[in-house]
Amino acid sequence: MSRTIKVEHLARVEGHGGITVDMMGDTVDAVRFDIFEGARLLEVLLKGKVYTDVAPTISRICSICSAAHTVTSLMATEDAFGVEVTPQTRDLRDLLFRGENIESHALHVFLLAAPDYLGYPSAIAMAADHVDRVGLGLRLKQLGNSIQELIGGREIHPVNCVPGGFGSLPTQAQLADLHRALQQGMADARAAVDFVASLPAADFCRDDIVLAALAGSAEFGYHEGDTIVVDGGTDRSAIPAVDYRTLTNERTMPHSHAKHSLVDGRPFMVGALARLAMRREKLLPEAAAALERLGLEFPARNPMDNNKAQAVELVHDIEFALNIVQRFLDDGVRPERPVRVQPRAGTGTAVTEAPRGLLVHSYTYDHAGLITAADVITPTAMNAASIERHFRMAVEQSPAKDDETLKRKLEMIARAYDPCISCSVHLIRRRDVG
Amino acid sequence: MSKPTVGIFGLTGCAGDQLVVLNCEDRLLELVSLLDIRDFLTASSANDETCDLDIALVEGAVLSDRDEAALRRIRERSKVLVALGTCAVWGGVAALDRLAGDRDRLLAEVYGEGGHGFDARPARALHEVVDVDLNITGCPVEKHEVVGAIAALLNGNPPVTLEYPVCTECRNAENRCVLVDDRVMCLGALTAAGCRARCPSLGVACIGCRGPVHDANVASALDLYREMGFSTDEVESRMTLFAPLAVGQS
Amino acid sequence: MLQLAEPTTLALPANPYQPHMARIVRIHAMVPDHYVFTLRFIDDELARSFRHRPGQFIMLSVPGAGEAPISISSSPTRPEVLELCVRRTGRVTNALYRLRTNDMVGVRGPYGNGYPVETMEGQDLVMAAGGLGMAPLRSLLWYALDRRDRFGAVTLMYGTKSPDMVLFRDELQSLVNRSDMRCLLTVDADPTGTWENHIGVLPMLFDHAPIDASRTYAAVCGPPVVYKYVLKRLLKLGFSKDRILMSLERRMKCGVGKCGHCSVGYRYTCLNGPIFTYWDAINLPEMI
Amino acid sequence: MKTLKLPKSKLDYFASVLQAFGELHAPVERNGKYVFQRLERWSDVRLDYDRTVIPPKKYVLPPREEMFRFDSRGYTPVTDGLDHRIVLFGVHACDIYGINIMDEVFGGKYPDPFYETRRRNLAVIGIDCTPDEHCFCRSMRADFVDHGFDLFLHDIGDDYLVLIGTALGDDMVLATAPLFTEITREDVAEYKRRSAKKQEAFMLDVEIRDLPEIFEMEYGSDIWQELGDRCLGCGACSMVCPTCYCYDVTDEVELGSADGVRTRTWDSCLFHTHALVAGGENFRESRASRIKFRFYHKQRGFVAEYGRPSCVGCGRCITACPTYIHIAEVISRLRGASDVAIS
Ligand SMILES: Cc1cc2nc3c(=O)[nH]c(=O)nc-3n(C[C@H](O)[C@H](O)[C@H](O)COP(=O)(O)OP(=O)(O)OC[C@H]3O[C@@H](n4cnc5c(N)ncnc54)[C@H](O)[C@@H]3O)c2cc1C
Ligand code: SF4
Ligand code: SF4
Ligand code: SF4
Repeated sequence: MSRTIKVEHLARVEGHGGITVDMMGDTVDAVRFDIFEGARLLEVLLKGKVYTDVAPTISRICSICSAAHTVTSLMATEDAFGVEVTPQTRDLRDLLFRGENIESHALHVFLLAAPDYLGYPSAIAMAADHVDRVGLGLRLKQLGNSIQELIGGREIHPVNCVPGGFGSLPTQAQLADLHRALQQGMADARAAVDFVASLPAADFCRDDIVLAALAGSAEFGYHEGDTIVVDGGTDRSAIPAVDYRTLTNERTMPHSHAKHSLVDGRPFMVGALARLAMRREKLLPEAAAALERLGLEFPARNPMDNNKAQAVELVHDIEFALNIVQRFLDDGVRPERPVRVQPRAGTGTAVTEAPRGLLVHSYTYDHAGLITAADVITPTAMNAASIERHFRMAVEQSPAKDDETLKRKLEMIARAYDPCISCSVHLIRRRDVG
Repeated sequence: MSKPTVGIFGLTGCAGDQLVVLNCEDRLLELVSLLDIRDFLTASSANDETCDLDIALVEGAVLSDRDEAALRRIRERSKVLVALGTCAVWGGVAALDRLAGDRDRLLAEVYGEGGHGFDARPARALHEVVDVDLNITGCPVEKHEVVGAIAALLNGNPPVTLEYPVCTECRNAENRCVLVDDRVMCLGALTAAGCRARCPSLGVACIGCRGPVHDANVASALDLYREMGFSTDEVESRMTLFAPLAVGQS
Repeated sequence: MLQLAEPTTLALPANPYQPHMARIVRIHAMVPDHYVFTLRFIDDELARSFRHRPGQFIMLSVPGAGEAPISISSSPTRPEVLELCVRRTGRVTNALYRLRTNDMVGVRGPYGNGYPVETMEGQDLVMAAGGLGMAPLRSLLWYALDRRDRFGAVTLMYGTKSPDMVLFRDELQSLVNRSDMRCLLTVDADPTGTWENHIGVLPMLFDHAPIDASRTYAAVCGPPVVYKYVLKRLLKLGFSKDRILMSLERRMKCGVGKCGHCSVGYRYTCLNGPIFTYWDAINLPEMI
Repeated sequence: MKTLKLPKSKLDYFASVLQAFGELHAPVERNGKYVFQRLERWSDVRLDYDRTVIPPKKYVLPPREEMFRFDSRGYTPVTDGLDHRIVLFGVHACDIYGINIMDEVFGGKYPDPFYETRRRNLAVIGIDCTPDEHCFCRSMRADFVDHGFDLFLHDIGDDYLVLIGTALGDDMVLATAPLFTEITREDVAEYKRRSAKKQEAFMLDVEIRDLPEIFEMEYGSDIWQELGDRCLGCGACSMVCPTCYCYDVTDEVELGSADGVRTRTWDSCLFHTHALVAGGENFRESRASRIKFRFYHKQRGFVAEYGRPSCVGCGRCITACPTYIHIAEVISRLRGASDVAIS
């Protein structure tokens, strides 16, 4: 007997998607992560834009990771023009990434994922019984946003980030305020770990998950690193970031405007869990303790653990941000202007870790600084195949369950990946313009 | 007064304007307590998809038949339809496709031949498809404008809209003029105010993310930009970023 | 060194922007979107002492919506309440229409020069109004009727598009048969067939009224087209431009000559108007 | 007017004592521009500034000011901060003239209590200046002021001649009496020498004699259309003008209540809504008519009302206009003069 399990509109995710699982008796026939997001074609529309306008345009791919898109885009452009930014700019960009990660993880853990675990349709409904927990999440989210506002000039689509550096720099008074906020945030982050630890276990499928993350920087950071490491549990391989193409092997799927990535024909997962798998030894002490407390297992076998991994990163990022801000308070902020950017013909690539995982921007410019080709690969695009794989495994694990139970599981798996569907659509294929 | 029923929707966009609502962290619980939010897919999995709505906040542009059908349904069930954000008000970055020509070719360029079957249409602003009662522009919208608009609507009044450009706010902030003093191509004079001159206050040129101000003197600005020596490429690139049609038409 | 005492609470000097709260005592749905609101100040003393001249206006506040200038339609000869004839058009007026009897609004004023009634007394009076132009003229009308002995011949000419648009219809209809004045009412067209007065455009009413321009003041108020044709008739009748009085509308945000919006040429509509002679109007650019 | 002498070397000390009379504000540099703002340390002051972006009007008519709080009982005036005492140090003559003009507008038959309270709490310390290529205050008879300041400082080399304009100014001097000495004949001679030299420094002159008549006659001039085509309608000129005072008033409610604040914010006659009334009628629909109105009101309308043009020749609108609309040039062109010095 054939049966179809269908989630029409996947709620509490960014963008428009659905889930379809076709079954024949107890065997899964086909699994689809449907994506209905309209095609904005930013990829081709970008063509001919002057380099200064590229980052602000491409950041509109997605709001939740707009800071990552912006900085990654700037880095790719700077790489193409051979521009070297100052260490201070790198630190500030790092701080911005932390702010975004804190905001994004707090949003996801508390407002989007937690209601699943506690049996509410939304954080709004959850607030009726758990107002302090929702409030905790909102405070952490606000902390992340206040970093983005200060460094990026806006919480979403940062305007202060320009090629070569920043329009304006934070003042000592602003940094001192931020430092205070971060110190308070540390307590909140600990509470967040307690909260996540208290959530009921979610275990819908077991898999030897293949993970991929950026490595190569001394610290547990997000935008500095030159190697992509792929971890298959037992085997590890390293790919130079510029050769990111060997990592992905895209297919356009008929049911979605997104494209799927595979490594050696196997789906892989990117994001917080992947980062921890690869770099957990670089965590700062509080975060390391949180990792311990949450009992994350490695090699990773449960994709739902991504939620826990996000909680660990929350702690780590606040700790790390405190250090950066403290350094600025001690040494002062140098009154730097953005370094001069002189366009030239060429290609540049940047690979970073957005909140949801690996993000690649690669551009080609002509001598006048007009963009001629662009290639953007987003984390959710990379995750799509893995999401479908885990849908299938979850259903196969308990095929006899009723539709509603299965649907709930599928939704929770999808949300554990914190998918950003707007992002997945804007997988940009390299186009060489003749 | 009973709470107004509200729906918050996203068509095709970056979800930034919905995120702005969620980013009103310190006021979010207050906000949701004043409204009877019935339909908000991005935040809730229990939605009433058919009930009448007093207020519908709609983000994003219309890029597919699916978007269009959704928007028409929203229009039918809502008293006040608010276009939220530059994509909804002006078409936003995606509307560049209206200037770029053959859509099938664009689709094929991105998705290969498989792209032809997609439900994909040229980007349209909401007002091109249905009647819109209120526009709140911005990419993304500004929190104070969203909260102010909801506060006004709760009292039955239309919110106050600013009918002057970013330059005005920029001067009031006593900024150094990016255009005149630094000779960087700033769109402040053509762009609708409301962001409190966010970018020029940071020393960065306004790139027009809020779309054009009513009565924008594009012809004079073009002359000026040319006189100042900006290249045609640069002028065209920047002026078509967020509201390409508005520029295309003037 | 001078030590200024640090004041604890700050008492402002007289505040011309201060709205005084008034209660809506009656709402008369006269014509769709043209209601008459009768207001009485909460403060009895103020209600009794408030005086205005015909042609003056107040600034009406609906809290939350804002302020708008509105002519006082009632005559100072009938004090204690203010009657406002308000057309529903925007923020403030829409909000006003949502209010009910007993709700409160803010009022400050009266502002503007008003009609120079002292000068006009002893002379004949012609009032020509189109549409909402009746609102300020009604005050002058009743001023003259209540002090009938102070004026010579009194003529009212009032025109609207159709019978259902006639403001103060019952009241004006009752004047038609009055022997001590001439009340001429017209509509552009009467699709209902119930109109028992004139049919035709406003200037046509001049054919029905003998007017001696040398001893008459003409007060005109209405939309631009009314001015255009009525002024022509008046000049043809030999009116001096000084004897033609017009009431002008401008955007106003303060009513007291500060906010700059009502500036016409070198005059402020709120201080030097809203009543201007035709001669003023000719000399002030952009006046009409 | 009582005039004393203050050694320049003692200026910082004098300024520190002035803080007893109110919060000290002065021109400081910000991103290469000058702004009046609270002085955090004396070394920030830039007494050699050319012009601030926004004139002192922001102290008496802030860009956004809450006038009333309203609730179900009515409107209550907002008085917070109105009596905050400020000593504004280093104001040029044209700007003091600008304040004097604002005083007239906000006084009159209906004195504005918000303005007047702020004004009463604003002490003004003037300082002389050297004109640059955009200054034409002399043409507008605003290069000297005889009132509107508490003290006025004239640079005579190693000292300042200090004109004492008000009783408050006198108290300020008395507070540090030992710093001040009587002026000598030589001081006066030096003042005259410098004053004459300043006259030579003017690079921009316009003739304003019979300007109202010329404005009337040139009402239909083609120049207005040309300017209207160029004007971006950004209102920059109005914002920066010491005597542009148009404002808009709006009621804003607070979230979740019917209570709120009535605020006024700066407005500009260049905005298309400035003369828009119900029914969509706009008395100044075209940009040409709006920019004409701005000049007309300053140079002609104001004369009829207050006996002088309201422009003080500070040159701010010249430097602020992105399309380089130049008020002095416009005046000269209307006059038909070709000999105007414009850089
Ligand atoms: C001296 C004087 C006396 C007056 N006397 C009277 C009187 O007796 N009775 C009377 O009814 N009026 C009178 N008026 C006119 C009245 O003041 C205006 O109609 C006033 O604008 C009404 O205020 P409002 O806030 O309701 O309208 P506003 O909101 O200010 O609307 C003004 C204009 O904007 C338009 N508008 C409003 N909202 C919108 C929107 N969302 N989108 C697009 N356009 C919009 C309206 O159509 C209208 O054209 C008088 C005016 C003056 C100067
Ligand atoms: S910086 Fe831009 S917005 Fe600001 S005044 Fe100059 S042109 Fe206008
Ligand atoms: S200054 Fe311009 S680009 Fe920046 S936020 Fe405002 S409208 Fe957008
Ligand atoms: S009009 Fe221009 S020059 Fe005259 S006072 Fe105003 S800003 Fe200064």
